[in-house]
Amino acid sequence: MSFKSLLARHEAVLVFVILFEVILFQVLGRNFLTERNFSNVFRHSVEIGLLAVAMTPVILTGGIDLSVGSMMGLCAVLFGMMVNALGMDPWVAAALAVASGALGGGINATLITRLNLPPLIVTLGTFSLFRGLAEALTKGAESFSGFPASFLALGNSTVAGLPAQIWVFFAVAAGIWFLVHRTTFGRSFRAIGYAPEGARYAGIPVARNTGLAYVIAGAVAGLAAVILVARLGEARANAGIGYELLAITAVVLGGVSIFGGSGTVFGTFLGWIALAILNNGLTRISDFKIMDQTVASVARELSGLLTGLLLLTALAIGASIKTLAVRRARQQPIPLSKPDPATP
Amino acid sequence: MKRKSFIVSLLILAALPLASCKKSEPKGNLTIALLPKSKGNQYFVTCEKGARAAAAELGAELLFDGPINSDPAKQNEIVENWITDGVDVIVAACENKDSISTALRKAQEAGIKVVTYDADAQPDARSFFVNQATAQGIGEQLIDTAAALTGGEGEFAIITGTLTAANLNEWIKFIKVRQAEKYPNMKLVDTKPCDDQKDKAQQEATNLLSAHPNLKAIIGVCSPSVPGAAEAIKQAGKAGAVKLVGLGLPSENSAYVKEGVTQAVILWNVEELGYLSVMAGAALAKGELAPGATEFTAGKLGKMKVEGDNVILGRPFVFTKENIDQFDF
Amino acid sequence: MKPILKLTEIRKSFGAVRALKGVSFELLAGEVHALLGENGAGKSTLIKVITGAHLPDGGKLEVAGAEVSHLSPSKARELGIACIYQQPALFPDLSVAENIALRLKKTGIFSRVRWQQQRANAVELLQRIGAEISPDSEVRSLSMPEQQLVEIACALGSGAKIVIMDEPTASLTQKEQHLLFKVVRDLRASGVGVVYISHRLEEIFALADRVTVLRDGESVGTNAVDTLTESQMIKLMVGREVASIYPPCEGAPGKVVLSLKNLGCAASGVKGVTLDVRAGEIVGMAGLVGAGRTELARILFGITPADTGEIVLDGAKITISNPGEAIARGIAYVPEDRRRHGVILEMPIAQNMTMAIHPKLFPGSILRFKAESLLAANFIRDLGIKAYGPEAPGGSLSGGNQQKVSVARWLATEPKLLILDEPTQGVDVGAKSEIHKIIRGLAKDGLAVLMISSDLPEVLGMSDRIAVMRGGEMVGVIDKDQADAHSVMAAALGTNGKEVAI
Amino acid sequence: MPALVAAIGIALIIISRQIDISIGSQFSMCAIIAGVTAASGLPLGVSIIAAIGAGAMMGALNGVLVAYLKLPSIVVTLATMVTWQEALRLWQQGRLLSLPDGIQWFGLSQPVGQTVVISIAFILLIGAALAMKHLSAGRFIYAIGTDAEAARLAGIDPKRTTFGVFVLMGALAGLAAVLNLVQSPQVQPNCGDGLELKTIAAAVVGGVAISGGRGTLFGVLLGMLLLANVNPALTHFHQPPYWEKAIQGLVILLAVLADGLRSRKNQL
Repeated sequence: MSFKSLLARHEAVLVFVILFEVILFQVLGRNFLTERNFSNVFRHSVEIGLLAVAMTPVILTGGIDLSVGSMMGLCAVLFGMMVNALGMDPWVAAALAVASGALGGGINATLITRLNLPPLIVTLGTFSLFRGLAEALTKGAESFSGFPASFLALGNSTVAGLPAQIWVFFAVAAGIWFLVHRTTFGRSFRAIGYAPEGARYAGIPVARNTGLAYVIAGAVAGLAAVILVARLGEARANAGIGYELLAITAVVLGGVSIFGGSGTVFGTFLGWIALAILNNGLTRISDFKIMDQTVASVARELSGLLTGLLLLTALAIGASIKTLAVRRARQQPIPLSKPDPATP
Repeated sequence: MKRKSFIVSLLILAALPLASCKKSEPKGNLTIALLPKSKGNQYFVTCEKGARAAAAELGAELLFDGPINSDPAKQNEIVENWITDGVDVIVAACENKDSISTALRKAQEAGIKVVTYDADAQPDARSFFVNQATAQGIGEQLIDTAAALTGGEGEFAIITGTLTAANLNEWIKFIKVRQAEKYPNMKLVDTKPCDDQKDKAQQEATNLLSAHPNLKAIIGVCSPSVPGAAEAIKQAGKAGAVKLVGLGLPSENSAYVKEGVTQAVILWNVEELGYLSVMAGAALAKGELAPGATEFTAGKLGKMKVEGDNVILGRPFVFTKENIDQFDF
Repeated sequence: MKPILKLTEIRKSFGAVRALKGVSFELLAGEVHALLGENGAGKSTLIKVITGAHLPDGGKLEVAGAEVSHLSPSKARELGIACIYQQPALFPDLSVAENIALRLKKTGIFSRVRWQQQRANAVELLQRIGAEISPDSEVRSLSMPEQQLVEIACALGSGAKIVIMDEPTASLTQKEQHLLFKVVRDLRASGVGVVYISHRLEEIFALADRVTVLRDGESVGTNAVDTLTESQMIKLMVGREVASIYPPCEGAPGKVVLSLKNLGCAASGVKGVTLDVRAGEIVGMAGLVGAGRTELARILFGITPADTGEIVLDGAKITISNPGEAIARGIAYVPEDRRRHGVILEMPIAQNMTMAIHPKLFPGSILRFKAESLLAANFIRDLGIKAYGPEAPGGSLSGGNQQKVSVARWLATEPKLLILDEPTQGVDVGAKSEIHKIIRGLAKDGLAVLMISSDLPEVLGMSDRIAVMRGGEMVGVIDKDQADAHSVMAAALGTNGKEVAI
Repeated sequence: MPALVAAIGIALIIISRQIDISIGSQFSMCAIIAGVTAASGLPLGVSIIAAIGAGAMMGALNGVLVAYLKLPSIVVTLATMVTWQEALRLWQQGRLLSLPDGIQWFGLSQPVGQTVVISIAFILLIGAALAMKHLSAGRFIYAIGTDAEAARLAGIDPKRTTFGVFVLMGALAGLAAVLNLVQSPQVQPNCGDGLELKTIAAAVVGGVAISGGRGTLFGVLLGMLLLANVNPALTHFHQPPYWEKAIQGLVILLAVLADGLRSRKNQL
């Protein structure tokens, strides 16, 4: 069995999970499969979807970015200041917000690739730093609103039957899909994730390409901030709190290995859809009770709980497939991934 | 294999909206949706209690849902889900004024009646605001009570929820305005956030007490901050020396009030607020309450005053050692 | 006399690689039993089976007459088996005394660490082997030979009945070697069984009582050392006449492709290297492990850039500061550690082959799958790579085929200079001679080849000239017709010793 | 003080080259379990045992998944963090739980109770520091954090050791929750929020290498003191509080930067 068919199977499983969710919620819930609710599912989760697809290259390189949620807060505040305090055109400000996101990603990239610091701790630091800057810039309290309707349309209007921002998502997802699966950058992300030293010996510019993944993650976080502001009509320092964890969850659920190397953007996409439907679908079930409350009224807690359990299950299944593969290796050629004991 | 699954899943996703069939729900009575600022908060749980009583009297179905963390996008999401559900009335307490208004306007466009309570939205995003007390009223009541306890002089500090909470900031603003006007001898030395965590409020209060030895009073403007600050004052042995007033539920504070650590807890009758808000929403839907009205009948509360587009609950209530036992919320 | 350790028909595979195909071996108390074999013959795997680091797929393992199944490292230790690994398996962050203590008697989780006693113990052990190392220094700060001495102290102190030494002298200086020999003799005298692995036949004659020779994962016989001559031993190991199997060199070398003048890099300990490599010529690089050969290759490939001297490529003076630059200038490097650096095991071989030519094969950074699989299919055919197709993951191939994939990656860059680092390490005999043919074919086509190898027959058989390094310096370049095992080893060791590296 | 107890656990986790971001949820869960058992009239001892036991069990789940199924600890603990957090919300709906009399300060007077809490924390810290230095178990933790394969060859069982560290972490989170619980007469289900960040940051600032194998508990104490004082310092110097997070982030980055530069020097 090749690696690819395993992955394909993971994606097939996700499609099945999504189908199961859809049927379950349609049967048990009210107004689940309606056009309006269908739009809601995407409109409300598009920011997380953006973060998740942008996180995919980072995780493929074997890294992680915990700072994207905080980055959204900082970019939202910067955007609000540029429009309200400086009187900038919102579209120019949006472009600058994306650029600031890329810059913030650049800070992560520099610390991680040039100084060889562990991504987990670097982005934990910038997680605090970016949110802290957003709060300091607004003294914690100020918020920005009163954006022109033409800008708010990005978050609230419908284009060709779908929420406007979903088209932005499709464009970004297609771009990242192309990057990961159709360019040498994507190829190098995998190589770096599997064997950073091996990639270096093959002449791949490891530092530059790894850095690129973080810069993209930062820029997309900036874009997600702009879309969130357009949807809410308000820019505040608390935008995107906790989104990094949801995005990572979607990526891991989508079958991307947290060790780096294997995984697809399409998998992330499916992981995100599965989460988004779960999140929304539970709020539709108001005829069934759990612990004396209707499911709908505890939907948020329940979907969080189920997400956690789903993630644990996905991990455990992934681990047992690996064990099976190892067992099968006795009879069949299967990639060995066990590195030799460290050589000094 | 891979390509196949890709195509299959795309087809399924594309089929989702096509397959949509509108379920017709048997709808005899009103469906009223009540949105708290946050679900886990005892204050809103008490509101819900009053609201349930009102819904039961009206024979209406009550939905209660709200955010569980400080993600500002969550309230919008919930409102939009309710629009999908086709509820009749949304009764909302607004965390972020501007962003929630975006969603509430959509609800109005969809023919849903909107009433706000506790914290208002933009005026064009709702028909009425059930005013438990204006921001000004709350702010003034807090500073007035504190001033009465300290004799109108000395240093005081504020402990708030999060630095980004809009209504708390509004109240703090009015505290500052009133203090500048009426109590020039008082001095606000610091404002600290407790992230809605009681334990953090306790730490912050401890820090404040040691950083400002001349502190005369602490004002807590969010409900976890009051018992937190009370415990800090008690442990520092400054009960009575540093006065504590704040917004909070009597039940969470009664022990401290009786011990004399907390001098006064200020709150309106929260249960009645929930009750009145649901009643106002139902009246609006039935056409019993229309713009321009000056009063309406709210079930067991009887006739309630309407000023402009505000339904008035009444002045906030001050709970002290003497009366706190009479309340069970 | 009953053997204290007996292995019968031990088998072990890694994926498609059959490392041990049924090895039998026995060790008596109070003997030094040498284990001999070429690189990749299965010695290291066999040791790991004895120490419990690898579970065998089949066969029987008996210790002191009792069969042991599911041996783990901790169980092995309880049974009195200790091992000195070729690469020290020490904890760099811990002190010497602690490292020794961790490897000694197994302690309960909640037993106290007696620092005083631990230190005294370490001092005593280090004294016994005559090592001048402070027990309090962190292992991180020790040199390679010093770490090896700590390993030896560990094995000595464990009170083991079976001690395995895997090329313990590889990085030792002569003085330390003598210390080691004394330790081995002491152990034997006290009734311990020693399994001794070395490439240096002289050591085996000096120390061992019996010798077992492994070839391609099978044991080809156990003999008393004094019944064998040096050449008989070599014959057993190689299974063929040395030098007869190497492809002959043809044609005269062309112009100088690479010229190094006084090249050095302080960080990696290479200094003052001067060397020319011509087109169509294979220059063999001999020397002991740690002599600076791989380090020199890493300098030329821009991994640890040079800080002194100059590199002249095709007549132009150049600097190389990263691998990308080296590739662009036509330098290719097939690294020594195939599994970590040479081939990415999880990725398909086609992707492995094109990894170094992304800018060339994929203009505009956009992947062209057809071009890629065409290129891969060509290499699979030309180099005779055994795999089910370009999509097979690198890890599913045997060692020799992995090495061919690694070579293919670098041939794809169409280099002027090809550096090969231990090209046939861990490769079975058949694949080995195929790789030799490929290398010679490349040289014939005008490529300049620099081949680092610790396999002396290979160096002697393949090279047109042999450059010898010692202690980071180039100590001599010997022409093919003047080179023999003795002259090369003498240069590598800096003595007139009779040691032979195989 | 309670955070210090949790930081001991997180330091051990990081030294063994793992990470646990679920400790905030574990802490909250244990606090509420202790609170609920106490409120139902069971003796305080039972509550304490229940909290520590629950913590150890939650730690054991992490431990099984990480050590025996070889899953990455960051993802495992991310999943358990979300799971416990939401389960707690589902159960408690964020209510502020009032504790019966006799729980606060273990039923002792405030000064005595405070002394007891502080003593427990410091005794634990000193005990753990001594154990890390003088018990084999402590040395095993350093060994598996430095090089798990070398540890295996030296006869240490990395799986069992890793599992044990996670169980210990859970138990310490439970104990920390109890120490926090007794400091006030009420308990809130969000009391552990942000604890993971606080303790990981303290460990990193205190010189525990995130790559495992290096660090001391004394350093963790210093890191904890440093970070815990950012906020009071802002208060004392009458600075606005909204710089707190930014300063904390900078301190973490500087600490990891210093560590990175130091190990870079060591390599040369």
